Amino acid sequence: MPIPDDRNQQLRLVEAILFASADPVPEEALQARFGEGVQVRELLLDLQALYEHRGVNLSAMGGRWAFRTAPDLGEHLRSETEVTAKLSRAAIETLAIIAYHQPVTRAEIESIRGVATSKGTLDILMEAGWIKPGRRRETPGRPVTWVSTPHFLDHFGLESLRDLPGVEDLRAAGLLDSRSGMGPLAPVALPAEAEPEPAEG
Amino acid sequence: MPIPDDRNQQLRLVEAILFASADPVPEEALQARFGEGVQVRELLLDLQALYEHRGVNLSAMGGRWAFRTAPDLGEHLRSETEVTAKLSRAAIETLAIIAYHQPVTRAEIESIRGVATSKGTLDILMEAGWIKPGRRRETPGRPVTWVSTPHFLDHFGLESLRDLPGVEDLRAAGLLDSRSGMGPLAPVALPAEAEPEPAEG
Amino acid sequence: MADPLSPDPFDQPVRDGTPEVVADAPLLLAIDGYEGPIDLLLTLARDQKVDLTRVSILQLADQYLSFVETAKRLRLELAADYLVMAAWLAYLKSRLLLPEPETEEPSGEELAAALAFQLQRLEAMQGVAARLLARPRLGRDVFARGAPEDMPVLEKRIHEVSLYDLLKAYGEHKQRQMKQGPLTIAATELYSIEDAVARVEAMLGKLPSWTKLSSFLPAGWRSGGVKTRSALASTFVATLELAKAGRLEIRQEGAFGPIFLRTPQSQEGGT
Repeated sequence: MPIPDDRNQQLRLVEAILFASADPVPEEALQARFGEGVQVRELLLDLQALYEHRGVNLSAMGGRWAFRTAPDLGEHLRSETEVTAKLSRAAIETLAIIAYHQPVTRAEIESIRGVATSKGTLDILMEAGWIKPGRRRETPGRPVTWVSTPHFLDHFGLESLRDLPGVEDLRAAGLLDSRSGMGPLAPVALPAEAEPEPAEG
Repeated sequence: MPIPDDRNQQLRLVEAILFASADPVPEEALQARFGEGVQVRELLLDLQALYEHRGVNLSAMGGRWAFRTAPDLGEHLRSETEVTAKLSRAAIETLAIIAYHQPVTRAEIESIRGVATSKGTLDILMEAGWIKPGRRRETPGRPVTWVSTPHFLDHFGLESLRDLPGVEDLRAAGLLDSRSGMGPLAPVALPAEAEPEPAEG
Repeated sequence: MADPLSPDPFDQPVRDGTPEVVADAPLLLAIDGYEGPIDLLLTLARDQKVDLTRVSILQLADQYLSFVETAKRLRLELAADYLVMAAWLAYLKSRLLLPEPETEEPSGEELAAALAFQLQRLEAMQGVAARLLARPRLGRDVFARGAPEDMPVLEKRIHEVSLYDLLKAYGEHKQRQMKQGPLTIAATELYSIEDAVARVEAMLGKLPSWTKLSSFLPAGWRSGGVKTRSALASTFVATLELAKAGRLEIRQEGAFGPIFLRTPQSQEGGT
């Protein structure tokens, strides 16, 4: 794609490149991109002046350029910072089982999953606000059951628990592979899969 | 941190918040942040006007706001190495049917396309984050319906579902009515599922 | 239901030898290119080069039937769906050409209108799908901030889990569960004779001419292997059952030759 001749277009392009780039962009990389006929430094300085008093500034750090939110706004921006973390597979599966089988006790979750549930898993899900303790089961030991919360529905954009797709829907949607013709015979001979329990995140 | 009274400062803060976020920010979240005394919508519209002819634009998608590079610069920004996964024809058509007819059941999608939905259609669209299960249809069998997501609007740069290309013409022509084509005589070998219901959203 | 409109090629003396060489690869490919009979019909309708609201359904039926005839002559395997559609179009054609009987059923015109609507709707969806895809797309034409400053300022999002992740986790769990346990007797994925009887029965009366047994296999069971063999075996047993009951005629030209079926021509009263 040839670089536009029009200076305003060049300015727009620099702006877009800097915005979309994941890392600060070295000036010489921009210069190489635009070719010798273009004064990249001047474009950058113009852009910097344009953004000087704005909520976003263009800053140069060791010959690399990037947009950053204005430093004086930092205190307004950082108020509710949370670190996003990936949920472990065990936690996602546990959450799914609570969603589909609730109210369900921890022992039932373990029996469904076939592995022990570490204490941390339920804690993490509770901390995220997705599950909460429900009624106690009226059986010996009166174990606590777990249910999903309204926030769970909210987070996953569901109107109600009844909208969770059933097993047949999952299969039809391709989220559950159906077995091959001779499938039922083969896996029986295999040793039961050892369930890897990833470390809780 | 209290929100600044000065309008220019408010504008800068909105700008910084939207700039910092990769995902579109819901307008009501901004409103909640700024409090009732601030006309967030007006700040957003001012900002949008400010960026209208720039290399970066402010767009609204389904009530969520985000800065995005200007569409006309796309060809300059696209990196040569990037490979966009090609969608199958079935997936593209299914996506369009869900977008235009939502909420729509799988049986209805099949009746429109005249073929069964193969695996790797709905799950791929869901993995891309474009569709999700909606309310179940209150008809026999309570089939799951499918609807588009906010990310669908974001991905295709649509402000709302009303902005789907040609949607008004199709509606006026009656082509979004949910009547089944050849009805009971439909020769297509589909599993007899619940009859389509009026699906006006 | 016999098709009064065209001579049944299988009623004529059996041709010996191999009449045509199956070498028409382009047509074979062309069949693969259609997403079902409706899609094929739509492609044929576009050939009429008129506004779809004014397309001639009668002409379309003829085009489709001749397409299917050609495919048959070339001995191409056509999915049952295509044959059922052919039968239905032949029926529609007769309804359109003959005086309407006084019945409660929808008239030929109404059936034709319903088909025209279905074609227009599919055409519209294919059109908007293309327009949708031609829009500037995020990550290809339009880009988000490349270096978001890690500040989920407004939403406290602690964990990045999508609904897809959740449902996939449950799907995988169910899958593992189904594979486990020596006492879990999973349903076999073999085609049952009951299913085959139901399927062949449903298609009876819609097949005016001799049709290959293999054409009756349901979609999804035709890709070879155990599944296809089981479907073939069950369908064969089903046809024997139906033939015994006089509801079907079977014909085979020689040992290991293809088996053809049709509705008995002497049958009284339509089905």
